[in-house]
Amino acid sequence: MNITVTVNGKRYQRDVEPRTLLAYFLRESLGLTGTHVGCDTSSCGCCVVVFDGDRAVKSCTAFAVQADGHEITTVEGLAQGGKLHPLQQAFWDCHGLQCGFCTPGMLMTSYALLSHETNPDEAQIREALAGNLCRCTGYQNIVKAVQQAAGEMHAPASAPQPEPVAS
Amino acid sequence: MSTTIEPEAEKHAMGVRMKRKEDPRFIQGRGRYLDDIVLPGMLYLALVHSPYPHAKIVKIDKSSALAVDGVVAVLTGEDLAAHGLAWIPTFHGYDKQMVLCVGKALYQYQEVAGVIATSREAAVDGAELVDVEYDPLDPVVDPFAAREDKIILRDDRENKTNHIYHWEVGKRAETDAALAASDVHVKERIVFQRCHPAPLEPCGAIADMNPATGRLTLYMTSQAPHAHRTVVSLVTGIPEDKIHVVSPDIGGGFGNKVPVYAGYVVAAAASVVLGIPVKWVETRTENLTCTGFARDYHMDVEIGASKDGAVTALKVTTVADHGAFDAAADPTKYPAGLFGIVTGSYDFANAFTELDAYFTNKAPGGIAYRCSFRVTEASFAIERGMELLARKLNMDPAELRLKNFVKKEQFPYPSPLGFVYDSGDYHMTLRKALDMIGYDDLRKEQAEKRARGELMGIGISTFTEAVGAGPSKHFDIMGIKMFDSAEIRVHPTGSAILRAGTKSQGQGHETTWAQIAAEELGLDPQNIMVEEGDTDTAPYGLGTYASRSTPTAGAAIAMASRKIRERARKIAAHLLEAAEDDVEWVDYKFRVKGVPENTVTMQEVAFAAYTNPAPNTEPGLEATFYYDPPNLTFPYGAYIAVVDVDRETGFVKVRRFLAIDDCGTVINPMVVEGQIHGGLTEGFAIAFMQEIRYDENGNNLNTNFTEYLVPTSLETPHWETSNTITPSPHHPIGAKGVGESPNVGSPAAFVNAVMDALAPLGVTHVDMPLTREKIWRACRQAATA
Amino acid sequence: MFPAPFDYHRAGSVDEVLALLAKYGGDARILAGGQSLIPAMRFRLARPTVLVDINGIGDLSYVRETDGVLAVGALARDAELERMERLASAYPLLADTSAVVADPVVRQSGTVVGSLCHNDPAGDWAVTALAGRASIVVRGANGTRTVAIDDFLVDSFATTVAEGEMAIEVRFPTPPARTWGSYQKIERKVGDFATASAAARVTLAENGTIASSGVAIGAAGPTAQRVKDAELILNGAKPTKELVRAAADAARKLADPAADTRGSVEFKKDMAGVLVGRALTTALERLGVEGLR
Amino acid sequence: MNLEYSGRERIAAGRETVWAFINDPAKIAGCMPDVIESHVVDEHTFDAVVQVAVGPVRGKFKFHVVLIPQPGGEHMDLKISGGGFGSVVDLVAGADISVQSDSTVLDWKGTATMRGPLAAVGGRVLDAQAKRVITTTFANVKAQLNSAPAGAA
Repeated sequence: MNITVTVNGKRYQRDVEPRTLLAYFLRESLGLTGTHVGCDTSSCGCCVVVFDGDRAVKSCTAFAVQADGHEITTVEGLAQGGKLHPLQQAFWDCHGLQCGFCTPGMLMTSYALLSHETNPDEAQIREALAGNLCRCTGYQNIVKAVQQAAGEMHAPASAPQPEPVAS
Repeated sequence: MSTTIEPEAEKHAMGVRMKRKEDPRFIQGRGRYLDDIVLPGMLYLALVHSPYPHAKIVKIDKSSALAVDGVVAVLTGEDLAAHGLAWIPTFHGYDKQMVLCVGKALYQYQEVAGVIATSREAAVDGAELVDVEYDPLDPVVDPFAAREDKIILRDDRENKTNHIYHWEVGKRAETDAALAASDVHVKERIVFQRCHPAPLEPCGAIADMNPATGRLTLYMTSQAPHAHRTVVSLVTGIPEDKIHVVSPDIGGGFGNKVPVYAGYVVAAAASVVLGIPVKWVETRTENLTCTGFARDYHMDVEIGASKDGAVTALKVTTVADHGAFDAAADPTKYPAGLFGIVTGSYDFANAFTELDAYFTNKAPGGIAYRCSFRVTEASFAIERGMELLARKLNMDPAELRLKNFVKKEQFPYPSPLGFVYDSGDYHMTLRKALDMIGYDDLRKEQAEKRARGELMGIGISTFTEAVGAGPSKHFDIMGIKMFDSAEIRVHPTGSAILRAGTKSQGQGHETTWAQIAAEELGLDPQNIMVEEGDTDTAPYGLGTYASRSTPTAGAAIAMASRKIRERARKIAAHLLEAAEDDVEWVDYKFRVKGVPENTVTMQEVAFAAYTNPAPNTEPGLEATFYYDPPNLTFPYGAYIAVVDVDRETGFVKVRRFLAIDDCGTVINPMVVEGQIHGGLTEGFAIAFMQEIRYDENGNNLNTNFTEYLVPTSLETPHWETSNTITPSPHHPIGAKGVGESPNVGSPAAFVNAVMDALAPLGVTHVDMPLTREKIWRACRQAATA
Repeated sequence: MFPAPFDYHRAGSVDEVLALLAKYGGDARILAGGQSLIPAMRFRLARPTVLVDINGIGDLSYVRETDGVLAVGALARDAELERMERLASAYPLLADTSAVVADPVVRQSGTVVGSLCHNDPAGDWAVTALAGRASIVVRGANGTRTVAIDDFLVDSFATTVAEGEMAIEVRFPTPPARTWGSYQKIERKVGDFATASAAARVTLAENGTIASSGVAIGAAGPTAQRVKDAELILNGAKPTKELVRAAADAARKLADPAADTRGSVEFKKDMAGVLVGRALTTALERLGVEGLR
Repeated sequence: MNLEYSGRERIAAGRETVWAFINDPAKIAGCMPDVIESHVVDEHTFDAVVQVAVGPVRGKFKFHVVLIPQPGGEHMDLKISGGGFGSVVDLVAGADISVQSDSTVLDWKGTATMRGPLAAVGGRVLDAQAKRVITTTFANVKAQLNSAPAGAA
């Protein structure tokens, strides 16, 4: 079946078998291997990508054909213009990753969360991330990172600076 | 409240909270894990598994599978036998294991056949159609039933028994006598359940036999690439120079990626036969059902003590369930690993432990899951035992521990079971923990709550580990000594490449190894590239598991750096126009004694090493060091858990958890904290939810993440951490290793806390995992008793 | 773990779905959120030869409140309900439920109607639908029918939706004044099916007695079930600790769970009671009733 | 995973008739629900392919059924082994026949043992299905005997 998908702003036209899972389509047809597969039961969330800017989807539990006509964001699409996304920066700053395998999914779930919640507290973040498993970090630094990123992203971008005092 | 670990003195690169150098690629989705590697023309392998735990293989019909579009080949145990690959040796060399079933299936999900096809989907389509006729046999699921030898599982072995080995250490007669003479005596059967490391990245391999060069490249999720190269060579007869093992980025290991699995071997055999690369990536079900499990120790723990609480004797008798093959990952001379650490942090005059291991119709393994070879089981046994003793004595568990700790001045402390503990100040560390958590106030609160009928518990675990295997006089794996190595090359402009025989799986070696070298060499850690996992380039080492990397490779890095420094001193002397003996290394620079302003930096020396070497000296600046540790290291800690128990539903709320760790010198406090958070979370999971259970028919009941429960951010408690620093006296930088301490020490703290909460009901012991139902049942039985 | 091959059709309207279902019969399955179906297909437990994807039918993706009914379309996802502020104040039972179905990422795909049609005995929405007296709108070749939830749930994984039909909406009556509800679930961890679950809804009369109630339990039989005896005990009575206990005991008695890795029959039966008690207590306390603990 | 089922059918036919019926593999095969094809192997044995359809789970199970009549004509054992979805199901059932007033009573109970992925991931699905297969089979035995003209069997 022929599908047209926009991934990280780029349009792709591909012929896929209906049974091709979205995760493998992204990884193998498009070469975007940042999206990982860690289980067979929609449990681990390593494969989370974002549909249409705000919906986190486990791409191992969706078929590639379902992405036809949609805009998908994967971890590779977070950094813009050579600059890390605030979430990426925060995960790095806060030691929010160890082996890195769950990280893309964590980032994308957080990305979808922050599209709905501008200033989530610790409890909200812990709740929102509960569909993503991590075996390394114990989540604490991930939660910290999401909080930092939220602050960064939603800080008033052009807050009035104090006037320079004439000397 | 969380206290951060701060370096004790200003250092150049050691003890610094340096952000990780490996992270930029991971946060941008540019890591390179096994399944990310695609080779041209690559085929895919899918495995066929036995639904029976014990059955004769009557017939395997490949024809339907071979008829599937895209299926290239189907391999069975008999096909492998033709290549001498039907069986491979297990980790420590005592036993062998089937690659694919030969004659019999010995556990449910055992690999029966492999289907190789042009796509993943076609391989699975084919696997579904391999028609295997089984003749079911009665399974033996319980190790105590296996002991009866009514059904012999392994008819391939000379001895027709399910008993694998007996192991013991210590003084039996003296211990029995001391136990008999003790005023107070506790005894309990404590089971450390079968669990599984379940790293998020499954295991996998790509075998690429190049028929033109005769060279086999094996990309593997390997925690020990060199050891695997040697094993592959020994098993296949392919010369070791013709084998290239590459372990790419690894998505967590925790011991799971130490053994050699069927998929690796079948992929390799297929590639050798076909001359085409073959990829195998296991499913989560395969990971949980076929690859190395951990624990499954059934321990009878006995402690004797005087009336005032001074311990006199410890005896632990264990039955170990090893599954269908003795594939336990232990050093060859230590079939029960370092279980001898079971006397823990306490000064026992008499101790004895013995263990008998049995085959059952379960998956093989017994790997060191975030654990230094059975140290977790031992720590759990002693820490639960001490809690039971405190209860029996009606003594505060903290007080009992303080009374019996090995004292600071006793180090180096020879333990009754044969270790020499390197360093520690157990009193200081526990006191810090009690202080930080506000122990006295918590006990007051508990008393008030108990008066109201509420169940609150405080649990302590003050464990000691033995890690860093190990000294070559004791530790080897199939004869290969357990040293580790480092090679450092300083480039002309003062940057460097550092290679080690270890292999990070998330521990952050690219950062911490650079920090050690940078500290020793005065270089910028950002410009020391660390490379591991490629057997063509890295020096030989035994890999990363059992908290051995820092004690062995970490030491090798320091020693290789010092070798470079010694060479550099000659060049510095040349540059400073001074005698070599007059040149000293101070503040990360060379200077002439008595002339502190006359200095050269390591960068300047490096440049000179290539552009202006001293006369009659070898150009270049590099060194290799193979470090054979003189002893193990003995990290320790004091953990305190505070829980509230809902007696109606059995729900346990971990209200607080404080971990004070002492891993000696800290390389990167941020990384250490991260390791502790992660290890505590795994300990929490084991204490409350994780188990690989088999039913009475030998069915594995926990075959994927809907049943093998990994806690999420919502269940996981908030961790409080801090540390004390007691450097290892024998390690070049005083570091001890830390990755496993929290997983070793925490289960007992959780269980002790829950048992403390249930104390008013008279409950003394419940085996892990402490599920709601078990707690509910304990509360209910107490209520009706 | 890869599904067996199948043909894929994207429907643009309900009529198109019905036409496709008529054409392919029992070999076709509707793909909505896919959060139960796709994992089953990956394990090849499910192997439909045709999937009819309804995700393109934009006008099924609604949650709207009109004429005393909250209507939830077949494509409304759990997370959309979870995020609706109106739910928390007016439909607390639904708000509770929407926050504990599966896990937060699965909820961004999973649909309420899909969950009801799947009718897993340990699913959440059927319990809430029973306590909330929901009904389901089903369309087929012969037109549209509205089925009360009690009649909708037939057996494990079976509903009255016949071959060739499609459930297009679930309707929850708007709770009257002085009504509160609560959904209680015991799960081993987030993402797990319920070990036990209970939903309760109570409306107080002016005089403080219980005017009406809805009580249901899940994971305690082939399908979720209403605890009618509990409702009988509650209706018309003055809410007391003893009354709540009696209602909880009715749930214990009715519960007929299967033992599995989540727990034994004995444990699950008791939890059915505990959770009914807690759900009632939560709802009643919210309505100002005291002395229940 | 072991699943246990039991039931009782009261049949308006004589003991001999019931006994003869349940000794006939072709007749028992005809009572199993959703049989796609069946094949009588010998006087006590038949193979059947059953269509399984519970919720999203659809597939075929192959069953090998052995009838083991016990001397005395009062007890029948059934051994059913089968598989599908890469999994194995063994079902051991027993039926006692007794006469109570003017009907014959069939008391049956069975234990199903599941092995393989289905036992692990399809527990809830399978339980319902196994129960349905076995209860429907015995219910059909009753239905067929009740609808048969007296003495015809």
